[in-house]
Amino acid sequence: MAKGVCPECGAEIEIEDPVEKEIVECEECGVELEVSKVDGDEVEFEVAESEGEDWGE
Amino acid sequence: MVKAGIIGGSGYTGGELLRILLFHPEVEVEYITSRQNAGKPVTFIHPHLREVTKLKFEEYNSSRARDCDVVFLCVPHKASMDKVPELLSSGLKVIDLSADFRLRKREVYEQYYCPHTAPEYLEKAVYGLPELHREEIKKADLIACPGCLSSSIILGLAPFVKAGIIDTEHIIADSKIGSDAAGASFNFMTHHPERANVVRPYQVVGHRHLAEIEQELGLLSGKEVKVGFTPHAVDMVRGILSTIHTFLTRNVSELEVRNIIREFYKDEPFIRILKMSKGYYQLPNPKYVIGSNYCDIGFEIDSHVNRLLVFSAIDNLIKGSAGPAVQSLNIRYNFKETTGLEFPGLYPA
Amino acid sequence: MVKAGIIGGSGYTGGELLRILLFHPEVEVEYITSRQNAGKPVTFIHPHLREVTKLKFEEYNSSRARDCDVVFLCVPHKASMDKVPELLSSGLKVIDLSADFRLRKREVYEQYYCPHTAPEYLEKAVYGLPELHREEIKKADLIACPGCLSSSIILGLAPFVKAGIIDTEHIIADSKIGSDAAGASFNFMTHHPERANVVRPYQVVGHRHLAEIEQELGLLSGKEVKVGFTPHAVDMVRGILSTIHTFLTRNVSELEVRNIIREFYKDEPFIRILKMSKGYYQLPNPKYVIGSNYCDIGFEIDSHVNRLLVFSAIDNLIKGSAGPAVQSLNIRYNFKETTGLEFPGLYPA
Repeated sequence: MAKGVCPECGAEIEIEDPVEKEIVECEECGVELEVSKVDGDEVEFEVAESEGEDWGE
Repeated sequence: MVKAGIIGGSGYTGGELLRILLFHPEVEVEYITSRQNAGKPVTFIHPHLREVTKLKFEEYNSSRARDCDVVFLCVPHKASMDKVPELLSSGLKVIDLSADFRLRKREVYEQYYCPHTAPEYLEKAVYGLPELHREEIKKADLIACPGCLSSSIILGLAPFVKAGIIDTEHIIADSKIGSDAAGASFNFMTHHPERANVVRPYQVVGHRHLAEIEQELGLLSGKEVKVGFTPHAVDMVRGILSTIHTFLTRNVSELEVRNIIREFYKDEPFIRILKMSKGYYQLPNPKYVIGSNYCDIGFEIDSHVNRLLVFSAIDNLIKGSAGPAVQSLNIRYNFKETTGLEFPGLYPA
Repeated sequence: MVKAGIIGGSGYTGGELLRILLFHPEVEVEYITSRQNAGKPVTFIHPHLREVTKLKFEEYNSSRARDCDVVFLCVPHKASMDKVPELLSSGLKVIDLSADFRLRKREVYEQYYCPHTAPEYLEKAVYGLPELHREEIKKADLIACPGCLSSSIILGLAPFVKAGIIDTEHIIADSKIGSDAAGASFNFMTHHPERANVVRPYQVVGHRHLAEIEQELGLLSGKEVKVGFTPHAVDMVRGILSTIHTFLTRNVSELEVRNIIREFYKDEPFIRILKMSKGYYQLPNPKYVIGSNYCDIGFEIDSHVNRLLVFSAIDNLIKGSAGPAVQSLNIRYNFKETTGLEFPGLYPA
């Protein structure tokens, strides 16, 4: 299980056998992240999209 | 097994406490009182507990109370202060859900409530909000659990008052609260045609809970904290959402605000941060905590007016009432603090 | 008789406008459009009007619209700006209930909405809030009626911004709003199990109505006024209560505050002051204005934090939408301003 930190909200994110460019959603703040670097069980993320807020209405 | 007594068990709070304690592995409900319903089965008043318990209501008398190890007082303020001295002197632990021992200063109590007949116990009592007073609760024999509106506002504001990033002269707490908070006694305003479909401001200034809110926030910040607090009755049975409007004393980032909450509530089992950038459930809403002991806290930074918005949602009968009482019992008796309080709530409801 | 057209008549606002105009002694509803329901009787969409009208929905086309003297635009923003130039150039009077012509400055509009394709009309349009712009409405051919939340907040704050007794850097508007304000189109969040029993903050900063609120209050005060505005969806079909928290710049008495409102709204037919010291109905609550064109305004002074609380309650479909549109027609055609809007509301409902 690899680990990284969400750049948006600082939450710790665990991810199984991560692949670069893979899209992951941060459970704490909901932002979509892209795996930018995989180094053993260390992962780095970048914010994947900047789509406006969806208030569901 | 800890033998528990519930004094005043026919109200909504007494009912919640009974439900929770009946499923608490370390506690046995030895005694539950109700003046009007003495002799009747508890299910006469609490229908959801049929076939769950055969307990009957009894009259209150202090000698019968001595069969217990701990008693919960779910009686109105003033009725509590009449009983506490005798209960404590007979070696019982008392967890009081009334307002009678929440305030440290007698004159503040008497300003909001009535003359206090047992002021000597005010200093001994510990304010039963575990997130702020866990260490003191471990050794306390008299625990005074917070008011429901106070819990939601104190829990929302505490991290920011402590971090010192908000102007403590311009704090607004605008709360929205469900109908069960008025308790089980009814009047014309709780009559359904009057109570449904409303947004009704009530006690818009000087609400009693203000005293304990300012007491606890003052202790945290080390200086006087004043809050402009206004509750509104809305069309909901259970639940409180407090929207707390504050003004920032310096620029902060979202990450910093989130870390301030995380840091303050590190390892707290019943505090959840809810602030999502998308999806249906982005900010706290009482609907997401109904039936649970969680307090959901969210925030938003409004740079337009340099405002920090804090949202705090609880179920007023649980995290606003019976929850901290059971947490306090668990802490006092060194049980795992979440024992009996794991239920995650009902959604939707 | 004035021939009126309702463009976009299948929504809740269009339906309210239709209901009111059908009983207006000086107006005849000549034309009502709906893209999806063209050819169908209006009662197919507005069930309460069965046996009240035989009107049918038609497709929109600008030549048919010329059979009218005045048209009400009840279409979403952007759809309005596409129609207004042609309608005005054919000599029609236009009362627009969308946001397209409420804002005087193009860049402000485009910051909150989308590119504006008819900016030359922004200067010509009059903001359709009669209590503030009656004289201009008398001669206007393009009237842009306010948003519902804006109406409730502007009407509540106007007297105090004008009187200059509040700090215009620390104004908080905390609004509670019913479900019909989202209009007739549905989504998962308006699905009853999700929408009932909630207190749900949404668009908590930067809500679109802020632009017109600050425009109108700025005009009144002669300087920039900034508002921290946060709406909440609550369990109610119709209605808005805005609780506006302000801080006083000097000491004022209750009488002085009451006189400030009386003075500002002297002779206004649809503004009522509600602040009683006892009784069941002491402060504004949307329930007391459902179905009426009234705006109830109340207040409370909180000396504890030097706060002036202002409460403003309206029915968002009437005083927040169709009401000012019909008032504007009455003013423009010199009819008695209350014509067609006398209904005092339903209580309880």
